[in-house]
Amino acid sequence: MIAPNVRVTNEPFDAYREEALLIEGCRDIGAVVTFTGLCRDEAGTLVALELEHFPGMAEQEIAAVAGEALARWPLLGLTVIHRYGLIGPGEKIVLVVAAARHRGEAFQASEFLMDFLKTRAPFWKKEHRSDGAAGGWVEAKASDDAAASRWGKDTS
Amino acid sequence: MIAPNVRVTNEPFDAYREEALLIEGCRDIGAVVTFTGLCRDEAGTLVALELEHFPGMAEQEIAAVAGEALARWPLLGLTVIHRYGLIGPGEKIVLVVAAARHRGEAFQASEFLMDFLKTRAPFWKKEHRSDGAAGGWVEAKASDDAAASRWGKDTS
Amino acid sequence: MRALYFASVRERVGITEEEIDPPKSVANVAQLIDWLASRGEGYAEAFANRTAIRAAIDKNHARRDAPIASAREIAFFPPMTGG
Amino acid sequence: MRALYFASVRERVGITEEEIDPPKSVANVAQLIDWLASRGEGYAEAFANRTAIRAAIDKNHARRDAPIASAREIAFFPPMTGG
Repeated sequence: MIAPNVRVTNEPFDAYREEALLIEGCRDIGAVVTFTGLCRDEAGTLVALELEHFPGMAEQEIAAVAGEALARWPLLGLTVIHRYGLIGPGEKIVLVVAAARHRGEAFQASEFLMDFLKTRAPFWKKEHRSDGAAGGWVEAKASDDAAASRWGKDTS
Repeated sequence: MIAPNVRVTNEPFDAYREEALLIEGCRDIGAVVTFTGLCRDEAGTLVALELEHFPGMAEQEIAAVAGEALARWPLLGLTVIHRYGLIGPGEKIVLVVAAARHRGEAFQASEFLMDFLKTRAPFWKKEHRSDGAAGGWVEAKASDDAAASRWGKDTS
Repeated sequence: MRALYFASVRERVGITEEEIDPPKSVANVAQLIDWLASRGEGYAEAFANRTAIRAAIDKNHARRDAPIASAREIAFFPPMTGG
Repeated sequence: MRALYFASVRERVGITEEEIDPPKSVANVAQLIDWLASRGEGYAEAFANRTAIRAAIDKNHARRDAPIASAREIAFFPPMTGG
């Protein structure tokens, strides 16, 4: 089984380079699914998102979910990067790249990663509003719990 | 509803540029799913894939599937590129980029696109073998029909 | 009408396209396939496995019972393997 | 043991972390939350909505009935909103 590449960083990441690194040298990859999560401007009301995280636990939880994905699907490459700190509209927050022989495996693994990363990895988003009003913490969504639960047994 | 960007070409494409173009200027995109299909070397036995297509119908069928995806999900961007001609191991054959506010829409639309593109778009793969033996036409897979049928009514 | 052949069908028939003029009794896709299969060895081989043949009339997928009377172009090919 | 607070919990408690020394009767996460909530206004506010509090013992998600006796570090935070 391959080792996943997991990174938690306050720097912007280069999605293209990450994908190229993952594919490079493996001529057996037939499918790559790349998920990118971006900061929306919420119709101009948002000036930035502030991503708080729990150092150490964040990396550990993402690595655990990545390990679970690798146990479920025969992946040939897996990269997960999550940013923290201040992130402006249009900037990338999270990246998942899953490579496999066939597309089904790559699609499922990357969706699985995102569903559990949402509900398990200790990150919290706070909104900074463009009108200067006090921004609030983004509320967790029940739909995210539902998305994670469709994969069967909890991975925790 | 946005217009999809559909291209059938014998040139390599720049997946990164396509994704950047799609995202550019739209601050409402929260999720981008990029699918890349690559030529595998089949454990060193394959020297190239030759992709034959039906000009005109290929573009038309991809556009029809793209239109169906746009009718089903509130996408903010959709790009589909398919190559034809001689393609070596590690080279990219097909690209789907789906952008939306939320990840579920982007994931579903890109999977839907690939499932129907596989069964509807007139492309055929022929293998060129590294041992010089006569390469055969790649057989259609029942699993591809099954993948397409899970989306409910046939889009044809 | 114009007949187009792709991939393994093209290789077996031996040409990429041709003008065909089937008799009036040939009314739909299934009948046209039967008629083409009777035209010689390459055609017989190309259309031997009827279930592995797909057809398109004027660049739209066509079922076996689709009428061909108004078709300008009809294409034959094996199941698609793109993507 | 070390207590860590994140996001809205951190803002309400007013500090990022502290050393705590709960009485022996406080045996699990639920009891520790009750004890913390009794320590003052900020704590009461931070832990008012018990169902919106998650805990981690030594960087692993912990249920309400998880024993805290051997914990070196315990963190409290709202449901995660990353990704």
